[in-house]
This record gives sequence, C-alpha cells and structure tokens, in this order.
Amino acid sequence: MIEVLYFAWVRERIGIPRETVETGAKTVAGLVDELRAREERYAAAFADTSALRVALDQELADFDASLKGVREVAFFPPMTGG
Amino acid sequence: MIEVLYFAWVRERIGIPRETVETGAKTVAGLVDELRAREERYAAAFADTSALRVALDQELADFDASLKGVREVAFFPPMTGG
Amino acid sequence: MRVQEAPFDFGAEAGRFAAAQDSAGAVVTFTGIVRDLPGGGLRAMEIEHYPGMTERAIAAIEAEAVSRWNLLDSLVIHRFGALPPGDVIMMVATAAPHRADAFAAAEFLMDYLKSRAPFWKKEITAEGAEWVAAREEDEDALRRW
Amino acid sequence: MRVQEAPFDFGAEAGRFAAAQDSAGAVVTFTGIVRDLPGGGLRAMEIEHYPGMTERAIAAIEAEAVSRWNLLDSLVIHRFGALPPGDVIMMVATAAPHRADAFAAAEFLMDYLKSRAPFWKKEITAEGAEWVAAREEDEDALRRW
Repeated sequence: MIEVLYFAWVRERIGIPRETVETGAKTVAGLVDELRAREERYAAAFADTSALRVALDQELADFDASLKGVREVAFFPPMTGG
Repeated sequence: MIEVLYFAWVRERIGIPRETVETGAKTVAGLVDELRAREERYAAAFADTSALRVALDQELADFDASLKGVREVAFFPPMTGG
Repeated sequence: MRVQEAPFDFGAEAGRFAAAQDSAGAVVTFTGIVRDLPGGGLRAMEIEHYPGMTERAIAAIEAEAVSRWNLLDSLVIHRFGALPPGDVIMMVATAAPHRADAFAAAEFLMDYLKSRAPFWKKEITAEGAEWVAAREEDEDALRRW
Repeated sequence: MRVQEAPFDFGAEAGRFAAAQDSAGAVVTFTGIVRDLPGGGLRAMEIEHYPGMTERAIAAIEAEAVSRWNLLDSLVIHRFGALPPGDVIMMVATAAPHRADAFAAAEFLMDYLKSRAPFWKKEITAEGAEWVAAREEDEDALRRW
C-alpha cells in the first residue's frame, strides 16, 4: 500500500490529486508501468516520463529508484517556483 | 587659476579642504610637482601618488592628463563607498 | 521560512530582516512579482505546491546555502494560490558580513527555489488556463553552483 | 538617486520601489549596514564625500547599468556623515523582467559604488580615528564586468 500524489497537469490529466495504490512494483518505473496499464488517462499522464519528476517520501528521486520502505510517491512536471 | 580640492587623509594631511592655485602646469603631474615643492605637508600628502586618485572637473582622470580648460582638480585616496 | 496563501508586505519584511541583523554588513533581497502577459490579459497566476515537501525542500536549500557561504541569516517566503498581476509571489533575503556572500547566497537560493522546490505556476486568462513550462535557462542556472 | 546625511527607512524604500514597478518580475535590493569592529568599540563610521562629483558618478554608474542589462528601474541612496553601528549606510535596488538582469545589475552597481563613487570611510573608536583602506578585492571585483 502506497500513497500516490499527482500535481499540476499530472493531477489534471489523471483527474485526482491522490490515491492509495496496492502495488507489487519494486521501483518507480515498475509502478509507472502498472499505472499506465490501468486506463487511458494514466497512459496519457505517463506517456513521456522524461517530462516528469518523482519524489519519494518528499525527496526528489529517479525513476529507477527502489520503492522499498517508501510510503508516499509523488509525480509532477518540472517545478516552476520563484 | 584652478580650484584644488582635497578629500579624506589628503585633506587632513594638507590641512585644508580646498584652495585656489595659480599654476602654469600643463598636466596633473606638473601641478603635483609644484604643490610638493611648496611645503612639507604637501610633500607628505603627495609622497606616493600611486596611493592617490585624481578627478578633473569631477571626472576620474590620470596623473598625466592635461589641465587645459580644467577648472577643478581633486586629489583623494582610493574610494571606499558602498 | 514561510509558505502561505496570504499576501505579505515585502517592504515590511525586508526592513524587519535588515533591522534584526547585528553583525551583518550586507543584506540582499530578491522579490518576485506577478508580471502581466505581453499585451496584458493575465487574470491571475495560480500557484500550486506540495505541502510538506515544499517546507522540506526550502529548509534543505537554505541549509545548503548556509554551508556554502559565510551567511548570518536567511529568509524565504513563498506564496501559493491565485495571485493577480502586480502581487508579490515570493521573497528571499540573505545577510552576511560581506556583500559577495550575500549576493551569491541569494542567487543560489533563487536558482534552487525555481527548479527544486515543488511549486507549479499556471497562467489564467480569459481564454483559459495554461501551465507555465519550466525554462531551460533555469535548469542551466543550477549548474553553476 | 539620493545622497543624504539623514537616516532613511530601508524597508519603506524597498517596499515603495517594488510597488512602483508595473512590468518587472524581479526586484533585487542590496543594503549596506555599519558593522561594529570585531570585539566592538566602533563609535561611528564617518563617511566623507565629494558633493557634485558623487551625484555625477552615481548617475554615470546607473546609466552604464541600464545600457548593459534589461533594466526597468534602479535606485541608489547613499548617506554621508557620522553613522553609528547598525545604521544603514546605503542601498541599491534594481527592477527587471527577469532575475538574472536584476541580480547582475545590482552587483555591478555595488562594485562600482565601492570603488568609483567618491566616498571615504573613517572608523571612529575611543582610541582615535582611522581611514578605511580600499580593499584589493573591491578593485578586482570591477574587472569581471
């Protein structure tokens, strides 16, 4: 069980800000594959992961990072703060 | 006839902030030589011109600059503003 | 550090920050203001953020700045929500004994806030809404540190 | 640009400057504060200047900044006279569409004010008074522009 959060256009494309996901994926990339396979809106949001960033327990991470022990995964586009 | 101004420790060493000088000097260096020859306090103030800056009519200049048409010459140490 | 929806008074914050310094010789501030679009028409800049991670990211960025420069104090305030043109979005302030450290740390904080703190901007106009794309230059700016 | 003996309210000036911008996205300020000596004992920092040339030099420095960067506005306030520790000596503010220009122009203005505007600082302590020597770094800082 993992909390998955979506921000900005990822959130808009998927249609929800967060959800709890039952997953056996070992890595972020594995989780993305599972999500993509669900529905068209997920496939659209995750079509190009080079346009996305991921945070694990609120720290920026890579898509090949392990999900071991992770409680919260967030997907979002590159940040535009400041 | 030229107005000569002194600032900071140059002013303190010479003892006056400004004076009107009758000079036939063609350049700043010539004027400095004339002033140096006057009295010990001038010789002390102008002992090392590499430690001094000069402005002609309120614009920074070099010691070999011409005095032609100049009305105001100022001598001072390197600036320490800001 | 403060992450808030409410407007804040940049001048008052900057004045308070400078007055609180007792051994700094140099204070630098940066303020980001919502710019209208070329030709006008921006109704609001909507800023989304990731509560929790935002505070962690900003704290990490400030700690990094303190470790790199001779910094005596720093302040980051960043707003979220819908901001009309002319509104102050955020500010950074740094205090240091000397100006080079205050300037470098302020620029560093800005470069990192731009691309490493989880904020996303969306332009709202009469025609609709559009997410602001990250700029290549902002990513490049990080490489100099 | 203002050259004055009277204290000024940095926060109020910075706030007013930022509020007056209608197309700037970035405002940078620098404030110089009188630092006490290590160990204390500074009674005042006395600042002498060259009335007339000071204003000309600052105007020239600001014009140069405007010609080099995409700058929408700038402000320089510099005090003279005897300033106690903690007093604000001077401030610079720049406004630009983008932060890189605002930062660069503010640093440029500071570097030039330090070494090219006719101000001289003297430290007054119980032991006497001493002129502040120009720092090699300040002269070096000019070379990067």
